[in-house]
Amino acid sequence: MSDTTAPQGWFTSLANPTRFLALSGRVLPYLAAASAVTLLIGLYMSFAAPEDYQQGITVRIMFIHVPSAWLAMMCYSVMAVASIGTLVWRHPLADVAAKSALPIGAAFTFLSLLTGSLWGRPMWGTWWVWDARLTSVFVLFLMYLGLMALHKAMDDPARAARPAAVLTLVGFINIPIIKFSVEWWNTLHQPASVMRLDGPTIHPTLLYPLLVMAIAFTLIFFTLHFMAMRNEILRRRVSAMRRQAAQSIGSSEARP
Amino acid sequence: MMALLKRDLAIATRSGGAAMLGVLFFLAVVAVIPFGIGPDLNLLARIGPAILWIGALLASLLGLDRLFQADREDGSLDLLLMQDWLALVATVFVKCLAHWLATGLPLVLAAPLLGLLMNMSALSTGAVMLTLLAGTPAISFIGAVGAAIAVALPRGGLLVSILILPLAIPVLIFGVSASYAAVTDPDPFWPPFMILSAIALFFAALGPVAAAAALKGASD
Amino acid sequence: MMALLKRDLAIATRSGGAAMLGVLFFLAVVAVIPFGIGPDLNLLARIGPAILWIGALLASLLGLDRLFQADREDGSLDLLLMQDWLALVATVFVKCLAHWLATGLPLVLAAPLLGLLMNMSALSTGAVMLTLLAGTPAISFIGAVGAAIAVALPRGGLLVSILILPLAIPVLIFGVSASYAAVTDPDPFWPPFMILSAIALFFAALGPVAAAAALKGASD
Amino acid sequence: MQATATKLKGRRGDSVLFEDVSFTLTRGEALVVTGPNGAGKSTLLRVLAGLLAADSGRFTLAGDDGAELPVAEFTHYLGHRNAMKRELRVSENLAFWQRFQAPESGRGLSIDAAIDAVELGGVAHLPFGYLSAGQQRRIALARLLVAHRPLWLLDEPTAALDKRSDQLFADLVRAHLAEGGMAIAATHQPLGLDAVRSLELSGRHRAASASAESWS
Amino acid sequence: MQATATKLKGRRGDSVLFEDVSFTLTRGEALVVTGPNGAGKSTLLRVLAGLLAADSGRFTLAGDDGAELPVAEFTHYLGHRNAMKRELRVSENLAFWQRFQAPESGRGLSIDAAIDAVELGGVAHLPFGYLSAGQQRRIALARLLVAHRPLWLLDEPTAALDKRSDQLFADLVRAHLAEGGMAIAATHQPLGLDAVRSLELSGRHRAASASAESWS
Ligand code: HEM
Ligand SMILES: Nc1ncnc2c1ncn2[C@@H]1O[C@H](COP(=O)(O)OP(=O)(O)OP(=O)(O)O)[C@@H](O)[C@H]1O
Ligand SMILES: Nc1ncnc2c1ncn2[C@@H]1O[C@H](COP(=O)(O)OP(=O)(O)OP(=O)(O)O)[C@@H](O)[C@H]1O
Ligand SMILES: [Mg+2]
Ligand SMILES: [Mg+2]
Repeated sequence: MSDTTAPQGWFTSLANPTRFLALSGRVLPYLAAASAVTLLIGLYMSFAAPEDYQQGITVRIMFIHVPSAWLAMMCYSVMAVASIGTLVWRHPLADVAAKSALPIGAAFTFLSLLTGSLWGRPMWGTWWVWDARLTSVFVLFLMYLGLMALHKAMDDPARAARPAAVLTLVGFINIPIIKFSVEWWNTLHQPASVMRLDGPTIHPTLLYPLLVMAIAFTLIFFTLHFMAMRNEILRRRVSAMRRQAAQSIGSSEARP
Repeated sequence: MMALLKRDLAIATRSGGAAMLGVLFFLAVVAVIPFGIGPDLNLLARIGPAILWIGALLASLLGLDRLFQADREDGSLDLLLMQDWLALVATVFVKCLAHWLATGLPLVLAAPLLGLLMNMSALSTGAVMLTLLAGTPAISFIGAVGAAIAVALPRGGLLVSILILPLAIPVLIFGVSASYAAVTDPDPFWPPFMILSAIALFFAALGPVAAAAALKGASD
Repeated sequence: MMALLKRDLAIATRSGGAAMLGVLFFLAVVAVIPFGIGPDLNLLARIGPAILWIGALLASLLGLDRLFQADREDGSLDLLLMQDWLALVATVFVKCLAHWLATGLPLVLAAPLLGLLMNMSALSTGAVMLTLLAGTPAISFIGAVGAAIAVALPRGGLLVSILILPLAIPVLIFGVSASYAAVTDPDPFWPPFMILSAIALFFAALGPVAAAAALKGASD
Repeated sequence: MQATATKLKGRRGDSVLFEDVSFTLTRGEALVVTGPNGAGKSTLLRVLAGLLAADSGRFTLAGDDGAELPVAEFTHYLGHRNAMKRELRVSENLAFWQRFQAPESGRGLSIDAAIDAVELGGVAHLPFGYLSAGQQRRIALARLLVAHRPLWLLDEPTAALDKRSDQLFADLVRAHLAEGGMAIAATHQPLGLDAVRSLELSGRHRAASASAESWS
Repeated sequence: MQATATKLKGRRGDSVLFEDVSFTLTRGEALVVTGPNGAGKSTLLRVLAGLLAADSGRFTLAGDDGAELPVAEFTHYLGHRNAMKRELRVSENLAFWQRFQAPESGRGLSIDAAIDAVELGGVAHLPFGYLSAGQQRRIALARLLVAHRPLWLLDEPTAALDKRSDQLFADLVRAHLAEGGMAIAATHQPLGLDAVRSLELSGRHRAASASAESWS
């Protein structure tokens, strides 16, 4: 039995759903335009890039594969941060953020699995191997789906929020495993060549399109995430209003 | 009866999508296997059909106990029992069908993806799909008998599985051996598959009758 | 707390043997593998420990979802929740313990029989038993977290398994590798076994706390 | 239409709860079963509904032309539990029972009319599990209205109802009787019905003694 | 000993069921919570028991010396469900709760005495699931007697009880109050207690409006 009023402050007012709706409504068009433009530039650069002397044309898969793999991990990190928000500040918007990131993250993970698999066929001669990197990404995919199932199973979003946040945080341990699996274990998969402490080891003609694509994917992620959050907020409002209306009808008619 | 089918499917999809859960569970089981066996692709391909079948059996078992118990707990079962005998058998049949549509069929459809992960050949995957298609309904129908017997027991869940596992094991064995027969050369695929289908048909006919009788008897 | 342990064990033994079911399922899993592998005794002996571990993991999943749900349905859970935090954690711990005694321990005891079926050496069987003895409690403790999260869901069974399977992977990995290390010569048995025990202890400490938190949150 | 019970005898385990229960009910009549806790009221209703086998005796339903009708298909049974799915909407629950319990006969209210009749207009689209105990019981009563069946068997129908809803319930039963229906209710509380017949179960149980009786 | 509620506010989903609920109860006093179906009586009791978090406000228990006591450990909660295992015997069920809820304090009746107090002597060795609805409820009441706790929270305690047992229940509560206990009961039926305070929930709900309130 404790006082559970949310702390009032600039953070709270910033994360106020109404204000978020207004703010994101203004930002969204620009964000969407920026993602479209960057994506077009990135695609152009990807196709203009020279073919790899070893891998031939299949190297172009990289421009999709690597950014989506990065985004899959980033999206989970965003969710983990939001989960801390849910558990510590109990702010409803944090839960909205975590929940609406789920399908997007699952989609990026799927894309990275799919492109990796398509790439693996010519490079390794098989669609799938159970090495550490591939398996840990697969487990990430399962965790996205499991969390989605959890949300779907609870009819009341308020009740799903905290268990889902706990689970998201427990599962975060998988992210460093994905990142460092190539170094900790002997795997078929490429070791990191871009995000390294000693600078990228990849040729600039491939590096620049990759970076532009990564920026484009990030922008796309934020565009989609904002849109999904707006939908989720509106969805919760609609259901709240419907239930409200129903209850007032039910009780007022029954008791004049 | 269509109303019942619709209701049961609605409940299955509404409350956390039984279908999606089954497939996810299946994926999770398959993902766990290489951690135990090791990432040896040849070995995985060899035990693949068995793993897929075990996963499907387990996925069908989990939650089977609720087939009638959920209806009993909220009192619906009493109303379902207030029908004449034929209608009751039809009701049980429809409930089994809904259970299979919600949990068995998605497993069959997910099998190719899992076959890929287990490095199984296209032929082998196809054989597993075919045997699952014939075999999973049998599990639902046998399951109904167990679920009906255990409906009055508070912790029926486990008991259901105990009752039906021995009955389900022949299904498992013929399913697995038909899957292997399809890929290993000397063994013919059709004999075990025909036996599997015969078992499935037998249970489809017997299961609902036995389950209806058990339900009538268990009413208290 | 002893009262709770006694009650849960009484319920488990009174109403249709949770223990027996786990063992039966375990048997079924182990029995179908030879169909996949073929009668190659050496291979069977080689993958035996892995199969035993996978079977034990899957068998522990059966019935795990009812760990708290039965108490919720009859209202007992409300009274269990009306305790201070430490007592609640202890309560969850005791419930896990009862669950393990009723389902995990019988699996450990059944392992030698299955080892025989898999043509495993005495040493190898002993190693599997020892690792199962250390590892299965960990599964019960992680399982409690999943069961607590899914306590409000009518069809929690599959969801619980999906949520906890990925978390159980480390237990599986170290359990299997310790079992192998015991028989293959250069690898020492103790380091992976110590890690396994450490994981079990870690989950024994963390699981009840996380499950208690989830139960508190799910109360409505 | 006429419902006749002849020398019904009901047993639970080894004790005989009631013996020689006989009554006749015709259109427009109601019977209230009373008795202390454990007297066997619920058991009697379940025997009447055909959910439990009577130890001996018969309960039959005869049409207006004297032909015997299958009891189960002309009877609504409302037990302690509401027979509604928590995860489905109120309207879906009622629609299911309407289709299931009255496949063709056009009689019976529409879903919305039935919900209005129990004064819960507006809850139709809520999941059943969201309702409070009394609201749930009222929706369970609405089920009796969506599919018309002449005989109602009601086990503690007003449990969890507030005073106003008790009144509402009495009105519903009265309307059902006025239309030529029949009702048998087990209850501890006065139902607010006038001119009903009553049957009191004593609550004194006899051990089933004759050896043949003991474990059949 | 004193129980104090200050400005309790309770919410379900998006509607505020009650606000500003304040009361003080001292030894020997009882409070009856009334209101139409769905008013929020059960919700209030669950908030008081600590099973649901209040939206705001506090409920505290103070000992005779003024020190604050943990509510959960000095309170019996009796909900809609009986918290008994169907597969265990009545005596086993009660013995479990006795050991669990009152580990050392010697106060509280023995199992047999409690079963006699609810006038069900003889059922001790039956599995709980064999009892009738009213008998089950009476055994659930017996639980309050085997372990002594000063504050009783009762949600529709007399549901399914016959008239004689209603009387019995009133006597039990009166004895509890006379011994210096306190009781808060939500009910639709008069409990047969005299001189109790009462709290009426209106059943008119307000939408949780402020945006931050809306989905936490
Ligand atoms: C389904 C299979 C695959 C999965 C799940 C997967 C996953 C990943 C992940 C998660 C990353 C990001 C790593 C990081 O940021 O450190 C990544 C990067 C990368 N992957 Fe894959 N991959 C797969 C297959 C492949 C294949 C077949 C190739 C090519 C032979 C490949 C080449 C690369 C390259 C070049 C990078 C960039 C590494 C860097 O520069 O940091 N991947 N992959
Ligand atoms: N688990 C729940 N989730 C969401 N809403 C709920 C839940 N339980 C109850 N409600 C809603 O809260 C309101 C109050 O319910 P509550 O059970 O507290 O009423 P009550 O006063 O006890 O009514 P009754 O007399 O019918 O038992 C109802 O409108 C109900 O729809
Ligand atoms: N499932 C059962 N198995 C065995 N005995 C039972 C069962 N259900 C009830 N009984 C016994 O039958 C007797 C009558 O029970 P019944 O439920 O018919 O009483 P009731 O008149 O409805 O009482 P109440 O007013 O408490 O609801 C009780 O003594 C009870 O112990
Ligand atoms: Mg009764
Ligand atoms: Mg209530």
